[in-house]
Formats: sequence, structure tokens, C-alpha cells
Amino acid sequence: MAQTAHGIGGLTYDPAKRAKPAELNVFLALVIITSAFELIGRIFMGDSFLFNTRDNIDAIFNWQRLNIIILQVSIVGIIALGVTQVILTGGIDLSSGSVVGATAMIAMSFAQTAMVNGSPNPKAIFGEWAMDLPVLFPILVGLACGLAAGLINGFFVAYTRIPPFIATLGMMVFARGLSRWWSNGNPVSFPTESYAAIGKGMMPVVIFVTLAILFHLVLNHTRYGKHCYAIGSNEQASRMSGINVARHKLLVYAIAGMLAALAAVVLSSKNLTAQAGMGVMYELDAIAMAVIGGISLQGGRGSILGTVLGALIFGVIISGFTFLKLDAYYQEMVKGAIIVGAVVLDQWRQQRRTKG
Amino acid sequence: MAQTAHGIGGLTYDPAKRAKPAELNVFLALVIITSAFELIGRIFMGDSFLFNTRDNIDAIFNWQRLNIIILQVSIVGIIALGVTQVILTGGIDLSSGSVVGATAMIAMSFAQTAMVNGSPNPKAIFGEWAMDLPVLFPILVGLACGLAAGLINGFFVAYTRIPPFIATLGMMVFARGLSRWWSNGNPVSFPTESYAAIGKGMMPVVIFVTLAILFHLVLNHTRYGKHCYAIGSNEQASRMSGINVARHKLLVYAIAGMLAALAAVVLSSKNLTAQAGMGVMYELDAIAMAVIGGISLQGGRGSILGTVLGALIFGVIISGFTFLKLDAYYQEMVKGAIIVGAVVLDQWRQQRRTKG
Amino acid sequence: DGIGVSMALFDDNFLTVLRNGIQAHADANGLSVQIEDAQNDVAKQLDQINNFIASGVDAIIVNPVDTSATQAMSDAAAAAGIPLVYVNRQPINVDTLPDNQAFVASNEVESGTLETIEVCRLFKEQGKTEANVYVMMGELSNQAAVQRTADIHDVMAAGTCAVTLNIIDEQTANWSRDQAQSLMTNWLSSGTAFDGVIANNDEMAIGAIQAMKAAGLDMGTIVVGGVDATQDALAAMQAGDLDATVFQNAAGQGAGALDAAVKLAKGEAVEQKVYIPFELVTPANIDNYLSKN
Amino acid sequence: MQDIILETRGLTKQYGGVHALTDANFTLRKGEHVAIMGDNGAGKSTFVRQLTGVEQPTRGQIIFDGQEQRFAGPIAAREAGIETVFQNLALADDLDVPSNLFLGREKIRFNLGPFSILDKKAMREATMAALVKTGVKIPNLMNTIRNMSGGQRQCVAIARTAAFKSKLVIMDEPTAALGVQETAQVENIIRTLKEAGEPLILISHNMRQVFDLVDRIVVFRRGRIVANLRKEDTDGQDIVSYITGAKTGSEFESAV
Amino acid sequence: MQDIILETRGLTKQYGGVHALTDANFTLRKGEHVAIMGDNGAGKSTFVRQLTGVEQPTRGQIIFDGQEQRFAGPIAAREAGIETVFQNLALADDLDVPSNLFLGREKIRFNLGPFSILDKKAMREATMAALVKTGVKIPNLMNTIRNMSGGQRQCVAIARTAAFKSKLVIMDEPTAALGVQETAQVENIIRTLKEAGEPLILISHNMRQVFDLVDRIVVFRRGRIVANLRKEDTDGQDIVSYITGAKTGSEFESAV
Ligand SMILES: Nc1ncnc2c1ncn2[C@@H]1O[C@H](COP(=O)(O)OP(=O)(O)OP(=O)(O)O)[C@@H](O)[C@H]1O
Ligand SMILES: Nc1ncnc2c1ncn2[C@@H]1O[C@H](COP(=O)(O)OP(=O)(O)OP(=O)(O)O)[C@@H](O)[C@H]1O
Ligand SMILES: [Mg+2]
Ligand SMILES: [Mg+2]
Repeated sequence: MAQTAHGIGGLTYDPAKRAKPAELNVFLALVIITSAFELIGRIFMGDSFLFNTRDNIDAIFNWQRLNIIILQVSIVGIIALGVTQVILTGGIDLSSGSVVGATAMIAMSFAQTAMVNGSPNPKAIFGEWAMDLPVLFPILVGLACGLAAGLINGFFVAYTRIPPFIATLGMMVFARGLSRWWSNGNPVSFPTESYAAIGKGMMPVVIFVTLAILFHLVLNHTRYGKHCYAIGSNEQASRMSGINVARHKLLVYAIAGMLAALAAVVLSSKNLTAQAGMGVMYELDAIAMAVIGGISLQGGRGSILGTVLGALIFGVIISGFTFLKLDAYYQEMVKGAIIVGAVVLDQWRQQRRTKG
Repeated sequence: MAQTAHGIGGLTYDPAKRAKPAELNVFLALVIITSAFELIGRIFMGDSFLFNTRDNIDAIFNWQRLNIIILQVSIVGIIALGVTQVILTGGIDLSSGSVVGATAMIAMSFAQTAMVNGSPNPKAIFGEWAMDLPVLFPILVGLACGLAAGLINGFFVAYTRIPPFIATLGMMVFARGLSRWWSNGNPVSFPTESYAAIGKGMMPVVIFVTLAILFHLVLNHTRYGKHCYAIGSNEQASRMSGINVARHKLLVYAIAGMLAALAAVVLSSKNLTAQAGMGVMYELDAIAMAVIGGISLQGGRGSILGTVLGALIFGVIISGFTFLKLDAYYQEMVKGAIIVGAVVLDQWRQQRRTKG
Repeated sequence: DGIGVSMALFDDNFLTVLRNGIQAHADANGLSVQIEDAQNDVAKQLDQINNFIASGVDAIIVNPVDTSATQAMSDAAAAAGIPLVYVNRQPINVDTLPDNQAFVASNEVESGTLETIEVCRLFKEQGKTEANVYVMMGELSNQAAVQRTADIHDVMAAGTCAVTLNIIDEQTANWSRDQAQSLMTNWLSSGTAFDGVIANNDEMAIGAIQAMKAAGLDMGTIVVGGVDATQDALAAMQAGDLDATVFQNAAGQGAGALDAAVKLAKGEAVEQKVYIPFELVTPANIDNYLSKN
Repeated sequence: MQDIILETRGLTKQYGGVHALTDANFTLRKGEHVAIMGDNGAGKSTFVRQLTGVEQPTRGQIIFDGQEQRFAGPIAAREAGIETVFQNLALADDLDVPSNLFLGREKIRFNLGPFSILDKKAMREATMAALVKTGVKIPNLMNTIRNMSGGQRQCVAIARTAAFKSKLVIMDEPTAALGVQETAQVENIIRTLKEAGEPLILISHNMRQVFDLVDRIVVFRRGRIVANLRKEDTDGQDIVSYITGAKTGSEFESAV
Repeated sequence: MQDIILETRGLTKQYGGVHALTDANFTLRKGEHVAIMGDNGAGKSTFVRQLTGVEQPTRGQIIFDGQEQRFAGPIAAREAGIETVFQNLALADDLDVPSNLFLGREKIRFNLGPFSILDKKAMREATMAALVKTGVKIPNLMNTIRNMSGGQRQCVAIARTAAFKSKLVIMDEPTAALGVQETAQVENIIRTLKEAGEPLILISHNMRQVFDLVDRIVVFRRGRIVANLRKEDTDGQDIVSYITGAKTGSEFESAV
């Protein structure tokens, strides 16, 4: 029998014509959207989206623009990494935005500095003992919160078998309540300098990219990743094949919770404050990034690379609108259209492929 | 061969032990939650949740309480009826809340009255010609908006095959933008008296219950309903069996859009105003009602009856909290727990059944 | 070129008036402004400011989502050398603002205080010494809601209330007329007697009024207070349903902020702190406000 | 020729780089019963999916009932008169047996377009009648298909095809999961079709069954048709050598 | 008895009102190959699902390898040493062939607990080796299972079971979708198991296969065991009469 590198005999197989990775389409959508902004800018505004036309600056690229494109999506992007794993297993996590809110409040309460401009911190939550703690303390407290939220989500999904939509909706409502209750709706502010450094400048981007690479490797090369795809593809079959589905799900939701908590730490550090309303709707943005990146909400299909590209599309859209000075009233209408358009493009190319 | 009323021979079959309808569990959850409020009230507050303990009133039931329980969920309930049909086909509709906002703004603009307290309407959107129009006009305009939104959703889902999550997320963002753009964010107020009558008193309940009965019948006794279940159960098989899946989905989303529009008309009438922020998060509440009512987000399983029971659970929770004078900061935490608890109960009983 | 504006939230009626004030003033002076919606998200607001900086605007106006998150914004603008003006809400770093930054704001403490004292006065006028009230709060994570609710308690504690106030229950209706209707109906179904409703904004006050009217209560005897002096509220006041509201000169604040931003962009000096007071609106002086919002 | 019901010319399908079906030229006369045999993965089901509009061929023509057709989907094929039992059965797991049997062509009591009222009783009775012919036993027809055994599912799919008149019946391994008795019954159904003059394409790995039922045998190998033999001119041993590639039909030599 | 590997006593399963399995008493000796036959819907797969922990029986005991067991799930059964080819195959549609073959017991390069690094190359090579034994042809192993033909899928499931050592192998209609050659290969695999002394439960509707391969035949009818016959004491005609109910084993008379 003809045994080749890619299979065992039978039909003719032509590796050159094999299916392209789905991420290619997402990348194409990103390029098209970016070019569209560049073109519209050049034609209608005499200005460039990506390049510098201001005289006082030497750089060719408008680095500030490129930086802000990634920077503004990197915090939601961190959440989206966790959400990607959850969706791969066929689940969904609606709680991440609220977990960000609650974690930010709690972590920030242990990251406060005693003296602000010479007077005692006006937003102090705890007494003296909680002031000017080493930066590791609030970080660990935050991660612990996220872990707890994730474990609770995971417990309900995995062991009581309620739909993930409900388990995480419950957590969403609960965590938002918690963040309001924590300081009766008051913001928690004035962190120590070392805490403020976590989210300073391009740090969020560094954290996001590092984690993205890490989870890209984890999903593609470890047993954990393989089981994510397997469970999302056919949970029943995975169980029958001896995967401990419940334990795996617990782990997935725990990781998602910790990533949301990490995002909360970075976010509150970047903004130098924590607020009960922080992270509202982040869960939807994170899910949208993953879906634009080609993940299937049925589970089993998608990748971290896709999610990162989906996040970049978001970033370009937001920056592009400000660049075009598009009226805020129209922005959302156009944004809605672009989101749909990006996915239509993706879908259309995929269908063409399978028809070919 | 033994041919019986329920099948053709083979194994022994005992109709008395057949599986109970899933709605029974939801109903049980409703009873348990209601009783819990009644009990807590009696024990800790010396007051009754459902019955009248006031001397000055003859009625045994606290009708006012029963009314408000249904009233406060009937508008989101109308949306949930449409969402139920969408989810049955394996889809999801995230746009309904925003469609409510946009439709309310537009419909209300044609329902304004010329004179308010003797002076010209300060919130007038159009000129004289749009004042004091017959009530049918704004209603039809509203329904047309909902129909258009639904058809667009349906078109993208059915004919471009993009995930419903994205199609309706796009519409969610778009419609919210539209509602803000419509009057630059200003509220539209002061409707005619006949428009104000649509949502007055218990009218929302009447509309909700009528539609619930109608769609219960439609889903159980018409081809439309059968195809909803079939497509949600196995879209590929439905297509292979000759169901025009695309056309059916278009219809389902169109109906969902019209129901959202109807909810918008009732809501703006009840509130005597339309605002750009109306309906925010209604989509999540509507989906949650359906899911608590036992619908499967994978599609193919669920019922209108379940959704109505899910809505009632919501209503009881909201009223119960106010009855208990539970501190607002705790309310959401407890609400999150109850939502999860209700579904855990449901799931647990279902599992016991299949194990038996 | 042009001026970038980041508003905390577009869906808020009051902020809409403020925003329209900026837009109208800009149009009148031939200035180009670009107004963004931060959707109540501090992080989004900071990103918007960074986007403005990347686009090279002349000046930035910020209506802060969170007044304690302004330090990061001031830092970002200062680093880029772009002038910044805060509007409507007093930033926490008000005393350490760089030279090319300013603010035009109101003191939220006044709004709830004015409202509560007026409601107390009306009870006194009805001949009461003690009154039972319900309190409707805005979104719990919103500082205006937290502050206005705290104002009520502060007035009670400070003894500046003309009667003894008893709060029967204090719940949130999330700024929304619809939720306020449901909440009020829920309260009514408990059958507890009450004398008034103090709401954090007018929308909720109107919702409460609609629910009470539906239940057949006499609005002449029940005192209802709100904040914002919206058109709907003024109409309700004219109809004799709403008893007190508080006006904040939104359009004036917007125009003032724009002027300050333009001056800073030209390198001129400006007053760094401008307070615009709240004003109490009652049936007695309502005519002064009918065309203001 | 007037009496040809189905003809394909150069029908080809590629999936990514997989050449699943290459240049299939196939004819079927009215009233004729033909079997398709071949290895696993030889392209038999792929051929069926192209005929029935489930997928669009990469290349090639389909002439059905005298007209060139390019079915946009299975609906079009069914409307043209092709009834198919697919290998994956195409059943809706959450629906009960009668609903599956009448999926897409429900019996109705009042015609109200999409909102037509279903005639559930008539469907249940017709389902019983159709299923009895397959010899299958199902204790409770109101259970969902998800809860049916492999053979029960297959019988529902077969009953569905047999219950409606058509110009061409295609069955992709219809008896694979069936028991001894049920297989015999389904073979009887196929004989009834023969008597009624309805043409049939039967895909099967069962040599005895094929020789019992059909007039002609077409063998697929590696995506190509390699033999086309009248039953009388061949035997099981011969067919196996075509399947394994030990032999290739003279007119197809160029194919391999 | 020391040489009994599996015994069930009074094993019973009801679904809602459906009595799918009633009082099954079954024994299997070490090294023995037993076939289970019976009508569609007779309860064969239900019996397998109870044995392997996929479902929890309503009543009854399972004694495996000398110990009473109540498998909480398929993982427990597999860990106890039972390998199963389920009728629904239990494959993950979106994964490629090697991933499916090693689902739940991947080969790894470094052990880092759940985050252990996969040894993809070794798995691919082992997959080729295991599949060649089944005789199936698969042009591209990196395609997802969703894109495989019915027979290819079944071969993957069989190869998976055959590739790992076990104390008991259960196969539920393993050759139903297989072609002539592939069936022969899989039958060879089963013979190899026999030689290696691994006991087997084979569910099949194929009389020839059953008589070729096994030592003993157990017949299910209407959820009950109605016959238990050594191959030498019976023939095809006899088995059919048990299946159809024309005859019932003397020791089981009370059962019907
Ligand atoms: N969507 C697809 N994408 C890629 N390859 C496919 C796809 N569908 C089928 N194939 C491949 O095409 C070949 C032919 O498959 P087909 O289902 O036609 O085989 P078959 O002859 O019906 O086999 P069986 O007897 O096992 O049912 C197989 O190698 C299969 O892997
Ligand atoms: N989850 C379930 N709920 C209800 N009934 C079920 C369920 N699972 C199986 N049944 C019923 O139990 C009976 C036995 O099914 P089983 O799958 O064991 O049959 P089988 O002997 O394997 O048949 P086949 O040869 O067709 O595979 C069938 O009538 C089936 O409809
Ligand atoms: Mg096939
Ligand atoms: Mg079976």
C-alpha cells in the first residue's frame, strides 16, 4: 500500500493544494480594514493613518498610532486569551468583565499608598496595615480572586453540568454586586509606585504578547490544548475516550479566571484607580475578538493566533475612527458594519475554499 | 408484531413511567423560590410575600404583588419569546436590547403630541406634520423598524452563514449607534394619549400573555415550529431533508425583530418617553429567561412555556428582594446565586431522571 | 488640529445637554471638535485620550468617568504637551494640575443637599414633624449616585433637615424610568405608608410618579424630589407631580470648557478652577428654567 | 437515449488536495437497479453527495431526466425527484420518529403557508405503516431519535425514502446497521421498487445482497470508476479483484 | 471460578418507560471470544453502555476481574482494562486522525502534568502502523475526522482499541461500514487477539463473521438474554430462530 508522509494510500493527494489555515482570512480582513483607513485618510483628509506626515517628527511610521492600536486592546486581549480556551471547549464565559471589576477593587485595596501629596490617602479602604505593601501582595490577592471565580464557574459547569452561559451569567451578576458592595460604590485609588508600574507605558502590550505566545504554545503542543479541542469537538466522545472532562473544564475556567484577574491588575494599575463599574461589557468584546478571529462558538475550532488578529482588528477600528474624526454618533453604526463585514469576508473565503 | 398506541413492539414499554416534561423542573424551581421568600418573610419580618396581612384590605392574595411580578418582566418577556425561537434554531440574538432602544426612539418620534401643559412640545423631533398622528402610525413604523433589523440579522445569518453571535452583535452596536444618532442623544417624550394607552396598567401583561399563548401554539402545532426544532437539532440533516433552512432562519429573525420592536412600543408607551439608552442589557435578560426556562443554547430543545416560567422566576426574584428590603449592595450577589441555583436544581433532577 | 472631547457617557440626559453645549459653541465659533463616548469605562477614556494624542489634536476636553482616575490622563496629556480641560466633575488631582490644564466643574455635594433640604422644607410646610421616605439610587458604581445618596444621610445627620426623616428603604433603579416604575410598584405592594420619594435623578422620580399615579395615589400630598431639571421633569413639575429638582448649567459648563481649551491651545493663561453652582428649581422659579435644558 | 434517467459526465470533486472523485462517467436507465461497490474511502459517498446537491462538484455535468441539472442544494434534488438515504442518515436528533419521517414535508390540516397546522395523528399513523414494512421494532415512537439504536435510526431513514414517490432512489449502505430480519425486510422493499419500475442506486459492501438485488455493478477505486459489469457477466471473486485493483475494466484502463 | 473475567448478575436498564435491558446474567471466561446477536433495538448496545460505565444501570451487579465494579464513567472502565469500540465510534470530529487515535492517552515528550508536551511525530508514526493493520486507506491523516468516510472512521476507532493492551475488548458492530478487504483485515485483528489470549465481546449482525470468529454466541431478544450457545452446538438457522423468537433457550424460558 502506498504509505506516504501524509497518509496511507488510496486517493491521489496533492499537498500543495491543501486547505489554507483559517487565520489567513482574518489576517486579510485586518489588512483590508487598515488599508481602507489609510486610503480614506489620504484621499479625503490629506493625512496618513499609519505614517507620519507631521513635520516635527522624523520617524516614518506613526509609532504612537501603532502603539495605541495594540495598547488599547491588550487588556481585553488578555481576557480574550482565557475566553478563547473556554470557547474552544464549547463553553462561554460571561463573567470576565465583572471579575475584572471585582478583582480590581480588591487588589487595589491592598496596593494603596499611605500618603498622597502629603496628606493621608483619601480613598483608603483598610487601615495602616494595608498601606504600602510589597507589590507582590496585591497581585497575588488579585490572582487568588480570579482563581476563586474561575473555580466556582468551573465547578458549576463541570460538576453540576449546568450550561456555561448560566453559570457564568450568575458569576457575572454576583461579581458585579461584589465590586459595588466592596466599598459601597466608591472608587479605590492612589496605588503605590511599584503597583503603578505594572500597567505603565507599553507594559500591557508586553504582558499580552508574552501570554499570547505562551498560550499559543500550550494549545498547540500540550495535552491540555489537545483536550480543549477534543472536548469542544465532541464532549461525549472525549469522555468515552477516557479524558477527564470535568477536571479539564475546571482547569480551563480557572485559567480564564486568573487571566481576567491579571487583566484587572494591569487595568487598575494603568488607570491608577479601581472602580466598581470597571470591565463592563469586556466579556462581550473579548468574545467578539475570539469570534472575529475565527473561533467556533460550538467549540473545537479556533486558535490563539486568530484571537490576537481579532483583537488587532478591534484596535485598528477604534484608532481609525478617531483618526478619521468620524462623528461618535456614526462610529458605532460603522463599527457594527465592520465587525459583520470582517466575518462575512472570512466566511465567504472559507466557503469558496470548500467548494473549490 | 405488537403494534401499540405508542410504538411498534420490541421491548416492554411502560407509558406511566415515561419522562416528565422538562418544564416541570422549572416550575418546581419557581415554587421553591417563591416559598423561600414567603418563609423568610414570615419568619424574619412577620409579613407575608404573597398574602395580604394588612387589615384594611379584604383580598386574600396580595394582588398588587402578583401583578407587579408579571408586569415587570412582561416587556423583556415579549423579547424573550422571540429570543426563544432564535435559540431553538441554534442561533442567538444579541441585538434585541439595542433594537428596543432604536425602535423606541423612532416610533416615539411619530407618536408625539403637539401641546404639553399648554406650550409646544419641547422635545419635538419633527415638525407639525408628525404631531398627533393616529396611534397606528407609530406602531407600524416601530414594527417596520424591528422587521428591518430582524431581516438584516436573518439575512446575514442565513445567507452569508456568519455566526449569529457576530451578525447580531454587529446589529447590537449598529442599532445602539442609531438610537443615539436619531436625536443626538436627546430623549423623545410626550406621546399622544392613545399611544400612552398601549402600555398603561396591565396592558403589557395582556400583550405578553396573548403572544406567549400564540407562540406556544405556533411552535407546537405548525410546520414553522417543527422546522425550528429540526434546524436547531441538526441543521445539516434538516437541509438534506429538504427544509429551506435559509428561508426559515430569515423568518425566525424577522419575527424576533418584530417582537423586540413591539416591546419597544410598549416600553416607550409605559414610560411616556424614549431614550437612547433604553433596553441596554435586555438581550441578556431575555436569553437568561429562556435558558432558565430549560432551553438548550445548542438549539433543538426548549419551549415557550419554559421561557414564561423563566420570566416569572426573574419577576419573583426582583419583587422578593424589594419585599425583604434586602440591601441593594447584596441584591446582585444573591440574584447571581439564585439564577445558578434554579438551573442547578433543574439539571440535577433531569440527571436523576435519566439515571433512573 | 481640532479639539478632542471624551464624554463619560452619551446615554445620560444631562451629559447630552452638556455635549450639545460644547458642539453648539464650537459651531458658533467655527471650531472643529471631535466628541467620543467613553461609555462609562475609565480605561476606554484613557485610550481615547491616547488616540487624540496620536492624532495630534490641539487640546483635549475630558468629562471624567471616574474623578479619581484623572492622574493617568493628566500625565499622558502633559507628556505630549497637549492642553487638557476637565469638565463637569472635579478631578482628584485638581490641586496639582500642570499649567496647561484646567477644569470647569460643579460640586456634586450641592445637588443632593439642595434636593433633600427642599424636600424637608415641603414636609414642614405640610405641617409634619416626621416623614417617611423612599430613596431611589442611581447606578451603584456611579459616583454621582453614591454622592447624592450620601448627601441625604449627611443632611439628616447634620440636622439641617426641617423634619425628622425616616428612610423606609433605599434601593437602586439604575437611573432608569422603567426600573423606577417597577421598584415603586414593588414598594407600593407592601402597603407601607410613606410621605415622599427622594430620587438621585429626575428620570427615576418620574418613573416613581407614574407608578404612584397608576396606583391612584394623590400626588398633591406626596413629595417627590429629583435632580437634573430635564424637560420631562419640568413638565411633571408644571403638572403638579414633581415637587423639587436641581438645575445644573450643563450648556454653560460645556461652553466654558471649550473656551478654556481654546485659550490654552493658543498658549494663553486661564483660570485653573471654575466652579459652577447647582440651582434649586421649584414651581416658584420654574419659568426661569423652561428654555435652559 | 430516451430511457436514460441519470447520466454524469466527467464528474470530479476535490477537497483541498484530496482527489475524492475523478472523471466519473455514469449512466442509469429507467427502472434499472445498479450497485456501487468499492473500498472504504473510494469516493462512493462523495459521488452521491455531488448527485444530490449536498456539495457542488469541482467539475463535470449531471444530466437527470433529460435535462442538465446543477442542484443548488438537496432541496432542489429532492424536488426534481431524487430520494436519498444518506450514509450519515440526516436525522434530527431531538425530534421524535414521525417528525423525522416527515421532515421537510409534513402532513398538514390547514394550509397557512409556513404556519400551516400539522396533522400529527395522520403522521403518526403513516409512520407506523411505513416502519412496519422495514421490520424494525420501536417501543415508543415519541422518543427522540437520539435515543434510538443504530438499526432503528437506519430504518427510520429508509422508511422515509420509501414512503414517498420518486423518480430515482439512492441508498448509501442502507443495511449496514441492520439485523438479519430487518435486512431481509429492507431487501424486500428494494424488490418492490424494482417491480414498480423505480430506478435505484445501491451502495453496499455486501456481495450477497448486491448479487441478489441489482442488475448491474459499478466498481469505484481510488476515486475513479474502474468497472461496469452486468450481474450475469461477473461473480463475487471477479468483483473483489476489481475492488482491490488486481483487475481493471478494459474500457477504463486509461483511468488508472 | 478463577478463570472468569466478567460476570453480570441481573443487570437491568430502563429509560423512562422503556425496558431496554432486563435481568442480564452473562459470563465471560479469560481468553474467550463471545458474540452477542439480536434484533435491532434488542438491547445489545445498552448492555455495552452499562458494562463500560457510559451509563449507570438501574439495577444489577458487574463483576470484573474478580471484583465487583460500579464504573463511575468510561475512564474508570478503561483504567480497569476494558477497551471498547462503541457503535457511535466516540470520535472527535474536529481533530485529525492521530489525535483521535491517542485521545485521552497522548504520547508525551516531557511530563508536565496536564501541560505535558506532546510527541506528535511518534503519534503520527504509531497511527500509521496501527491503521495499516486495518487495511484502510486514508490519503491525508491530517484531515479532520469530520472529513473521513464512514469506513475510515470506523477503522480509526478499531485501530484505537487494538493499539493498546487491555484485559477485555468490546466491539459493537465493528465492521458494519467496512469494505470487503477492510472487513477481512479487522477479522484478522480479532484472530490476533484470540491468539494473544485477550477476551472479546463482539456484537455483530453478520452470521458468517460470528461463526468464523467466536467460541460462543449469546442472543438478546426484547432486552433479555434468550440463548447462550457454544458455536459447535448450533448453526445459523438455529440462531435466527432464537433472534426472531421462534425458539427460546431452555434455561431462559422464564424470561419471555
Ligand atoms: N469534506 C471532505 N474534506 C476532505 N476530504 C474528504 C471530505 N469528504 C470526504 N473526503 C475524503 O474523500 C474520500 C472519499 O470519501 P467517501 O466518503 O466518498 O468514501 P466512501 O467510498 O463512501 O467510503 P465508505 O465505504 O467508507 O463510506 C475519503 O478519503 C475521505 O477522507
Ligand atoms: N437514552 C435512551 N432513552 C430511551 N430509550 C433508549 C435510550 N437508549 C436506547 N433506548 C432504547 O433502548 C432499546 C435498545 O437500544 P440498543 O441501542 O441497546 O439496541 P441494540 O440492540 O444495540 O440495537 P442495534 O442493533 O440497532 O444497534 C431501543 O429500543 C432504544 O430505542
Ligand atoms: Mg460512504
Ligand atoms: Mg446497537
